[in-house]
Amino acid sequence: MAATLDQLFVQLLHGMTAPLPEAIRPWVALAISLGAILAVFGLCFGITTVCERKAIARMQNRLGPNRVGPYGFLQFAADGIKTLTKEDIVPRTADQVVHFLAPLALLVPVVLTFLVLPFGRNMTAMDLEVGLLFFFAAGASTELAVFMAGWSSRNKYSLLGAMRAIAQMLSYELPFILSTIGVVMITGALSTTKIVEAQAAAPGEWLARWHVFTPWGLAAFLLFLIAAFAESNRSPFDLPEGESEIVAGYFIEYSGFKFALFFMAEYLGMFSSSGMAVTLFLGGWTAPFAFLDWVPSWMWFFGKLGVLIALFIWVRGTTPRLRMDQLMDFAWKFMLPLALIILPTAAIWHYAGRGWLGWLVTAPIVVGAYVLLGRSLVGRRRIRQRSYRYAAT
Amino acid sequence: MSPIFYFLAMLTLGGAVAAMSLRNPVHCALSLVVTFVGLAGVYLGLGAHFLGLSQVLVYVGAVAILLVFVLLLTRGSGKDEFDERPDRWWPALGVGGGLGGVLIAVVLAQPGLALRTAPPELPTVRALGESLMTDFVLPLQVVGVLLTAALIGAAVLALSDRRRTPQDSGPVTSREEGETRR
Amino acid sequence: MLGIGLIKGLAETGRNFVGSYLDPDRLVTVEYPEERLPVKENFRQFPFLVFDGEKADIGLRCVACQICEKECPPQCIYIEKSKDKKPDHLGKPQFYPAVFDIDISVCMSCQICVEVCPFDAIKMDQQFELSTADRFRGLLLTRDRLAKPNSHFQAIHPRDAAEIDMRRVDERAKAEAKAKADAEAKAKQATAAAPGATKAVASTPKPAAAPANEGAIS
Amino acid sequence: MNPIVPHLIVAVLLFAIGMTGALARRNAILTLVGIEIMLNAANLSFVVFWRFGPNPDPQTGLMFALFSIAVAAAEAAVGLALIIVLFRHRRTTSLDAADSMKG
Repeated sequence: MAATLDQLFVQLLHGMTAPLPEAIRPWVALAISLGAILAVFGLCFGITTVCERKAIARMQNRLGPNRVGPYGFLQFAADGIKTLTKEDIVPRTADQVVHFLAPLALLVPVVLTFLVLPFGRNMTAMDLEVGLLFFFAAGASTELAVFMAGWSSRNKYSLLGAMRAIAQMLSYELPFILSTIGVVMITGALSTTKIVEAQAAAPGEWLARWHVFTPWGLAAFLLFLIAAFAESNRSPFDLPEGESEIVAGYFIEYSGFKFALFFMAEYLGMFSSSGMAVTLFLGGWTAPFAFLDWVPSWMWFFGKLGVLIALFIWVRGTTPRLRMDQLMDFAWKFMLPLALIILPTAAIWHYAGRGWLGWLVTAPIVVGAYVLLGRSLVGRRRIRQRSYRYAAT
Repeated sequence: MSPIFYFLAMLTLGGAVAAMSLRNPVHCALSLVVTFVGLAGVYLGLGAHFLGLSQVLVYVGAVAILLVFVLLLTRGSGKDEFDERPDRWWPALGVGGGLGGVLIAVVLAQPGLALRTAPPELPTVRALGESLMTDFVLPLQVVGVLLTAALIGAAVLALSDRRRTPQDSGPVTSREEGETRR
Repeated sequence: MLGIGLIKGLAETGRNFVGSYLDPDRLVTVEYPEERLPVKENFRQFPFLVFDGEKADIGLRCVACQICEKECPPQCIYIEKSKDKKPDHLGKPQFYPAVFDIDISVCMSCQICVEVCPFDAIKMDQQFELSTADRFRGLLLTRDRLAKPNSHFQAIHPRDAAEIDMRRVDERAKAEAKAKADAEAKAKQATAAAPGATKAVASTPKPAAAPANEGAIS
Repeated sequence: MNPIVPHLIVAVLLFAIGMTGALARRNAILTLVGIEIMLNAANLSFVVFWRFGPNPDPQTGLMFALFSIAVAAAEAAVGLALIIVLFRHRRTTSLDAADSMKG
């Protein structure tokens, strides 16, 4: 029973593609998976927007949306209908073709990143040997779409927003990728499926071998998560759309459905980054304890994904926006060195083993690097009385 | 040959032609991205998965972004002035076309090219990494040094006028500051 | 150390999140159409015309002096004087506005009309749900829509209303006393001139608007 | 037809297009774009010869292309930094303006 439930969707896909000729079967399977991913995560996107608004409202002791549907949970449908029926305004001086292509160029790579995520046992849409590289390659091409959107609008605010967004995404791309290299080193594979399988509990063990349970894995997980915040332009790294300075960033000049596409791409990017964090560090679809193996694997994946998204929302409700120089300092002076230190630490862990020796050697390195880098980032700056040059005192 | 290859080839060549002939430099850079993506597709079709995805990661994710950044920093998004000098196109087309023609003639005239049609055993990423660390360890180190040198060199070049800006010693008037900013 | 502040902040928002479910008093949201906060006394929206008594066309305090029309900065008031005169609460015959329009799509709620009105005839209302489907006639308030009884004014601005009512009662009492005194003086004169005609003359200036003032005191 | 031939023809055409552009365009950035296209054409021929060529070593062509990508990235970084410096001196990126030896 548990096994059928576990493989429910895999069996469904097999049943749908079985009558087709051999040659086109993988393509059709891919297309169906893509459709399923779009449907599931499209719905997730809608529900997440409502949940986010309600959760942030509660954090600020407000009520949040509660009018449309039961407890306001149909708010996303109302919003969707609104954006769909809104007028699509393109500035007259805008570069029409690029302006039209930018939202598509943003959405397509983001959707492609979902293809390599293992949603459950045997549930990877495209099980590439270089899955992780595919994820990063697709993620890297979104920056160009951001540039296209900002540049083609012929609006200085959108251009500034795009420049900021690209600078931020490039800077955080390095720790984003480097923090995963440790996992690749330990697992010895770039395939997401193999990475997940390597984190399952070995026979006889009660605790799974998730990478987050190791000192270097914990640090790399946090780095990956912070970089994912920045990559998906979420608070506290939402400078590209800093309302107080540059109105709405690179998508000021977009309205109606194109704006909705940008919005959707942002959330889908958040989902795929969270999904990759789950895959790399939180054991993907594996159960944390061996005795919980009977729960279907895809439930584990989506449960962990939900926890991470809740964390995203929680952080958004908590943190203020960073300043541009703080953002860059944090990326280049803290995250990048820490990610570089984590790499040899993972190698040491590999040779010292999973026992107490590994902990004894690697934990002090990670903690020490964290403390020292944190000190050097914030400690030297003395906080003084601020002097105003132009304002009347 | 599959139709996918022909499609990707058209994409690649079309992008390249557009990148070299459009007026607006930003359009050129974006067309160049089309070329890069098309080439990555060709690599994937040839079975070089790692290379194809590296191509996207490096060229689309880094080089193209660098290009458009420099275009914007140098205010190059206006019209290119090449239409004022149309005389340069004829020699260039002559050289390029001649070279292309000669090379295509060479390719078509080589009967010995049809040596191996059976695909080689595709190396896994693990094998690739192992040979990087054994047979190719010296080139790898050299590339590492080269990249470091290029990084530092580019940073030094781009920062070269930093020392000319006066360090703020004492209060400056708004006019002075405005001028140094410019 | 780096990160402590973030954890503190997360704890604070987490506490708020959980607390908002456990303790409804934390929630500050007023769900407007169902719930309403009481309006503050000095809240003002757009002007209205005060009338005394029951009937608007009789008890309107406005005497169509047109000061407000002249003073109105955005010039949203339009007044046409009446041809005839009606006695006011003091018994003096006064004009009354045949037409009194305020275009509240132009009005900027500056309250200058209220400040300049010597008759306490125009006051600021607190009605704020003014949205209408007809943006021309729906936002042009005519005399009939502007006129509201003094009881309404007493309800929304109790302090001002009480003060004004007191003053008006005083004025009326003075006017009556003066009228009486005049009458008596006249009567004396009359008695001095022609004794015997006193009683008949004294009752003539008695104001016809006397019943209209009952509303002001109630 | 042998699959190697259309692949090589694509590489050749790409090289010719890149060369034409690099010679004709006056904007330094676009000249660099032309050079990138030429490098990519060379890369494509490496990969094609790796895939279909007679070389028994299974990885050399692939490795060469990989290193070539790394070198191209370095070249782009330095080249664009040079263009920025040129722009600072001349206020233009046209190569015609960079014709005197005095900075």
